[in-house]
Amino acid sequence: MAIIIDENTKAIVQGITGSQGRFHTERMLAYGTKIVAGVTPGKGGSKVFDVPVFDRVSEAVEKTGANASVIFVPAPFATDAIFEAVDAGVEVVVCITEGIPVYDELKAYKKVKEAGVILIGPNCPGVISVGKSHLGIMPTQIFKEGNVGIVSRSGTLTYQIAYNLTRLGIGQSTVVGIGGDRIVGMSFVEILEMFEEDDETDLVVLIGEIGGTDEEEAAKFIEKKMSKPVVGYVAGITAPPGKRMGHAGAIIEGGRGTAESKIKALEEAGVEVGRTPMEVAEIVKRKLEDKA
Amino acid sequence: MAIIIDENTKAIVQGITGSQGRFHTERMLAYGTKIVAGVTPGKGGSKVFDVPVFDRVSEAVEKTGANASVIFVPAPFATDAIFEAVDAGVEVVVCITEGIPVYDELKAYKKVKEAGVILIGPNCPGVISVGKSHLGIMPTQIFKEGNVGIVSRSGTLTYQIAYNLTRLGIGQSTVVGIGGDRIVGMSFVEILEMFEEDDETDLVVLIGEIGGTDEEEAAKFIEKKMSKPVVGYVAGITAPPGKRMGHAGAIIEGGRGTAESKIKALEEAGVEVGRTPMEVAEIVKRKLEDKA
Amino acid sequence: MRLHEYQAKQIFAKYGIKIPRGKLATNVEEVKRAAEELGGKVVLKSQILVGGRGKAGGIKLANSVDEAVEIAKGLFGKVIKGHRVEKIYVEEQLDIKKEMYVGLTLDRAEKGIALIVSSVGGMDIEEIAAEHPEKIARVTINPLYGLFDYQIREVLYKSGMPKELHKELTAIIKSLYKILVDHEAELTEINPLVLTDKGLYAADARLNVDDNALYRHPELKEMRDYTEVDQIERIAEEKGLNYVKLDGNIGVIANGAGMSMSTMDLIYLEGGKPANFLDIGGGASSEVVKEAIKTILMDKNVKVIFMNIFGGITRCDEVAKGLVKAFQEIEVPVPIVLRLAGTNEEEGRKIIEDFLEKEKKNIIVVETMEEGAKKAVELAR
Amino acid sequence: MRLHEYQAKQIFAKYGIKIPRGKLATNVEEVKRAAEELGGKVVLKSQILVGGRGKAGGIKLANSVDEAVEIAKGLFGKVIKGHRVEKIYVEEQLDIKKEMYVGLTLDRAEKGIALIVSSVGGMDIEEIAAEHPEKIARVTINPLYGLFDYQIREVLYKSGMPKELHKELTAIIKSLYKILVDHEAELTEINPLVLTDKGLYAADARLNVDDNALYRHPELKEMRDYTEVDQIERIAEEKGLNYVKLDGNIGVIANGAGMSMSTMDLIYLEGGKPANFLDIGGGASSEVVKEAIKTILMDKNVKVIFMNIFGGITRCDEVAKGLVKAFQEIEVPVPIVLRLAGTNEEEGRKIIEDFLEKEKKNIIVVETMEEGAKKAVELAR
Repeated sequence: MAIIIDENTKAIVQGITGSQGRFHTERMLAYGTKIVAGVTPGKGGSKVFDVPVFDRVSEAVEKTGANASVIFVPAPFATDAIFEAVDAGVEVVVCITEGIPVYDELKAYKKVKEAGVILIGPNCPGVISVGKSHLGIMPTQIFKEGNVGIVSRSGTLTYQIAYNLTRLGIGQSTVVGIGGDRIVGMSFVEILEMFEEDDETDLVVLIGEIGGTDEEEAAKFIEKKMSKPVVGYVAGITAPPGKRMGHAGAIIEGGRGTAESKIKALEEAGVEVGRTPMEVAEIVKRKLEDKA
Repeated sequence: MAIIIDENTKAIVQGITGSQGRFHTERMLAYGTKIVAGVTPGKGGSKVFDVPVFDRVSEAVEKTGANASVIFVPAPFATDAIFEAVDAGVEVVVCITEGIPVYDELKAYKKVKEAGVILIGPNCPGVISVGKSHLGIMPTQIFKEGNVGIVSRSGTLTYQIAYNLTRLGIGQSTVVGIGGDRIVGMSFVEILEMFEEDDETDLVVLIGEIGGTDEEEAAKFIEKKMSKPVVGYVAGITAPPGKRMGHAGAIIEGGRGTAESKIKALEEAGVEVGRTPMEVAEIVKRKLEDKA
Repeated sequence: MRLHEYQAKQIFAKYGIKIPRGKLATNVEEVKRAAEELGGKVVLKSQILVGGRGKAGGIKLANSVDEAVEIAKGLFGKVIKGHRVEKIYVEEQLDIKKEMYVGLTLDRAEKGIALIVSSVGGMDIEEIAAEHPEKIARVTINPLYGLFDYQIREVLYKSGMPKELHKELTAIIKSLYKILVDHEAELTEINPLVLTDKGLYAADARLNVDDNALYRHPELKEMRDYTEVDQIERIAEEKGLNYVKLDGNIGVIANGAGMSMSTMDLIYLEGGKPANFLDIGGGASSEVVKEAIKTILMDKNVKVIFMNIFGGITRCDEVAKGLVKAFQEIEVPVPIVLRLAGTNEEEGRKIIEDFLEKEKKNIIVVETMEEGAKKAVELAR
Repeated sequence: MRLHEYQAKQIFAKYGIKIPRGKLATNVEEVKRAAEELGGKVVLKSQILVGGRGKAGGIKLANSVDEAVEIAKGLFGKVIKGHRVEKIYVEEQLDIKKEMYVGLTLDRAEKGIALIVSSVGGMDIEEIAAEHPEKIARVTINPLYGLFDYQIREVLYKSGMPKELHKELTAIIKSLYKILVDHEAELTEINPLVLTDKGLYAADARLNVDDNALYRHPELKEMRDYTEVDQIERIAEEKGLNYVKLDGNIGVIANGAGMSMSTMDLIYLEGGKPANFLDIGGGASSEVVKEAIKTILMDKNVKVIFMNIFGGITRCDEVAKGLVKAFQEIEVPVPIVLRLAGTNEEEGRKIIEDFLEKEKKNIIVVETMEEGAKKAVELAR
């Protein structure tokens, strides 16, 4: 199984002829991801690493039967790309692009929810179902197949924790970077729901950060609906209030959404929260051993 | 049962203090409709025929448990009224107002579909579940309780046909005027689906007119999904092409949507179509007798 | 409400769409001056609000100022498809390399705005759709989200538009969409959109705006032009009546558009021909009813009037009062077939009976609309 | 990006919201002239981009021109909450009858725009929410549909706004919404909105726009003011670095915001204090890495730098090259704790090893980020 993508995912790359698109297409192909088409308006008919390029997503979907898309186009064109993918009928859209205006993201959010499409991102590292498929920009070599699901708002921090797990011999089922912007396509709760249903996942690591109330919502959900253990990490204890920390998500808005409030909410919901990335991996190890 | 509204419908009247609102509130109350509140911004605290008036729909709904609303406010404020009713949580909105700009109607359409609210109208005579409840401006005395459902785009023509039925001793379950504008909340198909499910309805009369393709869609639905007999009428055989006939709906757009095309589509779907309103009633009578 | 070509073109130009140089003329002298300014080789385009004016002889080419003057003399005052030519738009002739079509219209079935593009234009868009479906493409825009570039690409690629025109076409389509939204238009189109050495030009321009939204667009309301419309229709509109003149001889008055159309249909089924469509609307006063009768009588073809009222909000007694008032105020030279049913039916009939007892007028009261139509057709023979 | 009060007020005024008469001053002489023009009784408001400037002494009342001058002398150059006062906005004093609050902000949880209204204003909105929940009301606007009148009525009635102010408040809220939409603002608010004899005035004005949308708003981009921001931050931004200066003595360089925050947290857990937040982003070049080191070294409090890199798109060899370049170009007077993991980790370590073999520099390579944080805190003592 795995969640969101698996070995049957047939993906297109929007913006495949750009330097980022080209670079990551090669890596995704090398990982075994089924990249069946690329799209760049005006470049239809050409090829990138033997992948046929089309002018329009609808044409690419018609001709290849693609059911997912990963987007590398620049911010001013990324919303257009999301809408195009949704209207072309793909089921999963992964938007890597950062710097998209927030009201564009809000529009895209409404659109994907209306259409019932899974949008990962924007401003995210993508998603990997280890050993099956990778749509994004993750360093795939750090992952190992296994039974731990990871969902995170942060990119590098995810890699760090996955790496720690792998070094302890613990593999991952699916790793999802939902994106660091204030409006992203999927919430923690939605991804947790999927992991709860997934046969290949036995434990979930949730990596949060300051800003918003998504971790607090996740805590409520975990307490009420999750049967699988969840291990948490929240970055930003030392982030100065009111300062902008690069991620649009990383703002503390008037007391709400502090790292402390998130850690407290998660712990009260029965989630063990690691103080360091290494501690997270150690907790996971202990929990899995307890279970076995 | 009946469809859309019944004896349990608790309605508010938006624009109750206007002359139209007041006039029809009295008539609806006289018919036995449960009008539990009225709304006119700025007039909260007053009463109309013992019905309490509130400033806001949300307040009216909270205080009275209303689940439906009928709107009599002028066109420039009607879209606001529809949105307010939907956000206040009512399940049925009947909008009598005519002359609403078409793009406002389109917005309202998207809103009610998103919220799962039944919108009857705009520019409609309303809906009556005979002997139970009436939300609208229909001449209630012409109806008689019975087992024929009526759905129509036209007001007076509906009264005419119901009147003909009543005079032949045939009663009606629910009569729905979906409205004559180009964008209305409910299509023929949606109402036919309800009648098909309704225990109290044995036969449906569909009253169409030129313009649009709603009758053609209904024909397809009837052929595939309806088990109950449908009798049709379509006005506008003599309407000159391209001329505007008062109703926004009554335009022939380039050959599509002519009365002939609609009659043909309905007949091919097995619908007997009356040539005159009287003939419609006679066909209904024969069909009901055949059935018995 | 449909705008004249010259009005729509002014708006299009404001939004950056290129239009040919042109001048509006209301008399031959102005045509002459315009033709001189534009260099002699011009197109004379009758400004009438009806489709197919080209085929009907409303658009003519002139290759010199003298020729333009000759043509103008013939066009002014000419009635084309029932519309009198009172204004001529004089335009430079373009060197046309290719004709295309671009249009946006409210799509009631899809609940959105249809963007339609064809790489062949200049004739009837429906014919192209039927004969060359591969040249035409459409996409539905959700106005809540607005128009996106990918939707434009979709229609440009699908309709086979030459790639070198994509950029300019994209700009035109964006402008056209903005025109539609800003003016709450039901329809806006360019047919033909022509390719010249200097790029793409809107050789024609159409803009139909939503009457119901005119209160938000006073500048458009002012553009309404009654000069070429049938005079009776104009007067009817001033009185707030919904009147459309037709060719027959049986005047029709009914309440509700559906009822009015049904009444006309019945007349037709009985072998007669309606002289008009007239909907007095819901809840009409006796004053409105009186004015409706007066309006219909302005049409000298009318031999009989069939008044078919089913009272809902409209009260039969008010209708009866209006009828009596009309008889009191003007001479009614034709018989009136009257059918009253519904709200206050008894009271209405009583008013008519009382009136007919006092004065001998030609009012025939019938029971059903079917009977009324039959009677009216008989009387019109 | 947050605009200054005086900039926001200019925009508010354009949208028909009444603002007090005022003048911007950049020196004492200009304050004097402004106070004279405004009649002596004025408010002096420090134009600094930080909350709570009133309580911190950044806003002062003056009852005469002389007093204004005295206050201005004290304010100019003063550092309030880390922000240097370089501009003072001089405003007429208003005769305040009542203070209220109106605000609009992006609501990430509700996926819309929150309209928040309070019939009590002038102090911290969160305090009012806690102490007088009945005075404050909010509603979520779906930007696809826009703001409706019923939503305004909802918050006006619920917050207990006096009925006689509803009409004027409605107009203000509509303007404020239009300001938000037109400028793609994340937040716009009036606190306090004050009632005077002449109606409602925006006594303060706040407008935070979305940095990511600035490319569509060149006029806003021009309003950016760096004068009062920390100089190192300004230089960092010019270099395209995401740098925030903090109070500690351990410089932090990491890739990714989450990773950067986590690195700071680790330092804190080990008992140290981070000197900054610095995210070099994804896929940084050696040039960027070099500039990051240079930037941190401008902060003279820094006693050690902890570079914590987990290579994804960022390549460890590029990071290593950047570090070497920095040592070659400038003097690095503090030890650098380096942790490299992920993409091209081996190559990166090799570059550092080779460099350290040739030159004796104070670079301590560690295996994990936890170890690195410990080491950095030790070295900072």
